[in-house]
Amino acid sequence: MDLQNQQRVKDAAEKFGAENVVVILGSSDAEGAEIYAETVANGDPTYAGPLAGVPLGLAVYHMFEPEIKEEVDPAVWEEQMGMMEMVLDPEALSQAVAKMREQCSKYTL
Amino acid sequence: MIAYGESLGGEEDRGQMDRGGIWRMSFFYEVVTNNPRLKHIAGCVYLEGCPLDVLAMLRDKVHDGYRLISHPLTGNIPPEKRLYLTVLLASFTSDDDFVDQESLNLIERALEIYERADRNHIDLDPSSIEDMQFLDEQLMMPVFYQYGILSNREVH
Amino acid sequence: MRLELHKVKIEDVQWGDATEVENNVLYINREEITDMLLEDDRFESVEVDLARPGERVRIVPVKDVIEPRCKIEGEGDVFPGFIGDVEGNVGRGKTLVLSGAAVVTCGKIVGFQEGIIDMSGPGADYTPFSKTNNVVLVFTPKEGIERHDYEAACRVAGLKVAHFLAVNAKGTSPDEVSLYELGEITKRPKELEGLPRVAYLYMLQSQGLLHDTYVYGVDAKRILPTLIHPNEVFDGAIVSGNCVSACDKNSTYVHQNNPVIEALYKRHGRDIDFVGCIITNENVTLEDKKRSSSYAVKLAKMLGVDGLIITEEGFGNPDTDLIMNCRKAERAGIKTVLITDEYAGRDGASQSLADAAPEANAVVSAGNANPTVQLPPMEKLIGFSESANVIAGGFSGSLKEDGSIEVELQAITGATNELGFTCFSAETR
Amino acid sequence: MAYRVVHYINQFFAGIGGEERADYPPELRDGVVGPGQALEAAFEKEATIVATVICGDGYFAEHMDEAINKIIEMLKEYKPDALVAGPAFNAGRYGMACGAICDAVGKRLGIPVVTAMYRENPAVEIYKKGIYIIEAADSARGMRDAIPKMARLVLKQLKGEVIGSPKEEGYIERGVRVNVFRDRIGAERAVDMLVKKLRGEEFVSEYPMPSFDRVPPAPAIKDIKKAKIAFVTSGGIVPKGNPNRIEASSATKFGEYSLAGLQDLTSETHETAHGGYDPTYANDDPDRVLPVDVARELEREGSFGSLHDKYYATVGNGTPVAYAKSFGEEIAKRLKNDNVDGVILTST
Amino acid sequence: MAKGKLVGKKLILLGERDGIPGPVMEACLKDSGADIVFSVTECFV
Repeated sequence: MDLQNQQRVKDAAEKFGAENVVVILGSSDAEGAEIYAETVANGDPTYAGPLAGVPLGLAVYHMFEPEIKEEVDPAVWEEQMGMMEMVLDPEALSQAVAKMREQCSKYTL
Repeated sequence: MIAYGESLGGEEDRGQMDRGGIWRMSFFYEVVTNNPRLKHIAGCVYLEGCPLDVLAMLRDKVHDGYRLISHPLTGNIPPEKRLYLTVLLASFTSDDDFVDQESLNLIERALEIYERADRNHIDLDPSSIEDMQFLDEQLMMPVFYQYGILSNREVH
Repeated sequence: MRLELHKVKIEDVQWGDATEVENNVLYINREEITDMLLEDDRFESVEVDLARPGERVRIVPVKDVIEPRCKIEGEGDVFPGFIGDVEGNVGRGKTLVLSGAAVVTCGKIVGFQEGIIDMSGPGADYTPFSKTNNVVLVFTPKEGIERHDYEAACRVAGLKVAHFLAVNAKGTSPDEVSLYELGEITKRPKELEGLPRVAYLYMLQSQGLLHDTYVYGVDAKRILPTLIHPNEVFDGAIVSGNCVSACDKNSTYVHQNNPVIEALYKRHGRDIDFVGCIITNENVTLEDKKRSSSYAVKLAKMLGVDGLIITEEGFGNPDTDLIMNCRKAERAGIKTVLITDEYAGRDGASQSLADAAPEANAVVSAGNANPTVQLPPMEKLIGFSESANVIAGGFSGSLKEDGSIEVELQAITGATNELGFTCFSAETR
Repeated sequence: MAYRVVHYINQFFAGIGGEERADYPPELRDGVVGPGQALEAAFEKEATIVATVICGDGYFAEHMDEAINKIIEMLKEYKPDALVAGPAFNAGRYGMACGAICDAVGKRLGIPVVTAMYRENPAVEIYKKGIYIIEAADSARGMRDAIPKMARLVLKQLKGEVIGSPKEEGYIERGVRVNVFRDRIGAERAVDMLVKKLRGEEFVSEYPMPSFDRVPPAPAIKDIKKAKIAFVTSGGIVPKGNPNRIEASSATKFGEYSLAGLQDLTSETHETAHGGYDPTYANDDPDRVLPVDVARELEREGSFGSLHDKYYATVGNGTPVAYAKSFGEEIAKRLKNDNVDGVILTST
Repeated sequence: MAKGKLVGKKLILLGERDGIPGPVMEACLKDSGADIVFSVTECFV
């Protein structure tokens, strides 16, 4: 994850309290999603950014996960997300993030 | 140089370059050595130097159309133990500028082996030097007989 | 052809009043041996010594190692052309073997070509002859004797003693009898049908002085490739006359116990139909190499074989023979496996062979001969220690003041044996 | 007592910045920085990172000798027992820096060194023989896999333990032959291998032959006086501005450019796109890499028939063999279509 | 049906150009009752 964005996530967690922050990912590939989820939950696995060695434990979801989808107006979802649901692989992406969340997140919805 | 007349030979291994099953051409043999014991051989190119110098000369000759008759690594003598090297070549005078690929490969590999060898520890004890000259000579003797470079009478 | 090897296990070697075997101990009457050898007027003197496994003994410079054997039934005698007559063939009947004993010959022929055997310590791990009970013969030639004659005298003396020791054990009941039988090529029994036919292409070092091998007494450089029955090899039909770099010369002992033949026999009738051996040579000239490799592969084709094991002896020059044999066989549709050792430099980073071909895609490595090993001082030295400085694989300054030596594995007899006699090997890391 | 390890990383992993800070000169900090945290954890107290050396990749590439000398001087004060560099993944210059510093430290200080890279990092070919390079993924995502292997390999070296095979330890095969005792004798292994080969089963040769890419020499040109000769270069000479955007390293394409009417290449008309050598002299006079001036002269003298009016250029710097091969095939096809008789290949 | 799980939460939206961009997520979640702290669209070349 971009170094500046890591800093912003870190700042937000400090400011609002980690238990209140939820990170939602829009990644296109499962591997990338997993790394992002790990970064915000367990610390930057590449050890290059401000989150290196900082396990924030944030709740993290992929946009496709049911917990998020059900919070969105179905009409809006269809309009905004319909196409993406077809091109991307919602199943794999959701699984990748859920797996990492179960392993590392201290908070969930 | 010992001139020979016509020869008829079959090129058995046509690995890389096919020049037909039979070639016919005139040629002569040449011995290249840095071994003083073999200086006396008629037609011998003797040079002062190490085996690498001999190999370098061989390479030049192969590029000039010579072909190896004997292998450039005679004997099971590690390069770091070897001061003398003797090789028999044949020159083929033919119309096309033919470079014998197999000879060239063998020389290049031999050069590689000699170039990487640690030759700092060569034993320069006079008796060892004598042994090395002797062994180099002895390994080539059967070849010289076989190709008529020497006859048995001349040696013993 | 059917051969029984009657093996008497030798567990120790001792001086004795008579040369004989009793309770698995080989007794040696020193004078008897010395007197026998001094009949050869090419020797100024001969010393006989004993070296047992685990002793703090170093033997240097080693020329050849021979296993004591003699015929007890069948035509001729072992080492035909040297000991046995060449009338008839060996390889049939019964042969007595003093298993676990060896005759080691020691002499300074051309200084830098002979090897080292340590009976204990790190060097002992590399040589198969630290595990045998050795009768060591140390020869000093008469002044002015020609070196070819000296080499021949040493070679024959070793064979004589090996034969003599076995003859004196005749009548001892064997601890083990091994049977080797291989029928005629044209009359294969039913159970072999459908198995792939395999032969052994057996390359013999034949470049010249100190690089010779004898077959029925004939210098192998003068042969065209020919057939030999595997059982003949067990009876000493192939004798080493060479002292090429010690690690990868095939001592007579290794010929007598050829492990490739053993391994092929083991799989015969099960996974393969082993039809026999083709011997070929490793000469100096390219023309000889081309002729021999073509001829050997032609013989394999005539035998109709599907597969060949090819073994090399030595390095550098014979790498060319090895690759030619492999390439021609593969191109003739015969699948090959090669056994060779490597000269990849002390750091293992250089090219291992002096020749190569993509067809050589199945190679068994007998190890890299270049890495060095530290051999600590020994209590007793048999032979001539100053040889450590000049033998192949040793270098000036090898021999330290305290008697320890630093040498390349090359200097150790049998260390990288290319018949696949040991477990030693190399891998890419 | 724990072994003292120094860790080498670039400006990016030190959190200093990306390409814009690549000129960052060598700096030594006490203790752990960036990926060193993971490394320290993987040492499990058997070793500790006493210092971290940070150097910009650009700085290292441009001042290699100076950077190495400076870093070695810095290291000496810390009396390290070992050096770990990277992982560099597929970063070309970072890989070169890790390889070079490991190589130099290993040789000059005589201490164990370990780095990690992606197998196709150009530095692998250059440094793998001399040092252990753990095989890593192509991006920083592979950090988690690479770090424990690096830690284990450096500890093994420190303790003088036997280093296993590339497969066991995870390092990239160095191409070095190492002696081993196998569990069966050679002859039995040979017969086994033959039986497998005869059955068409898989077998593993114990000595892989060096790879062969022999090209049979083309027959000589019959009449050079009539021959059409073309230029092909991997030295990166392109028309000024590099219209095809050929990459400075690991090129993914080649360019076809006109020589029609050109008598001489100059710094106004051409330049090099190659990032692997000092471009000063090539940019000053591109004929030094692609000798159009001399070729025209010979053409006028009638030494050969004519110079083909197109030339082909790519960058050979770190270009994967597979790409180079496909470029070659395509270029050869086009040359054949244009009835070219001979080609002069120039490199850097 | 919205369960209101996000009500009162502080959202960080990490979009991706080749996946779901930040603004798309914003459009979906603006009425979820959560507060969007920031939203980005990363892009990999």
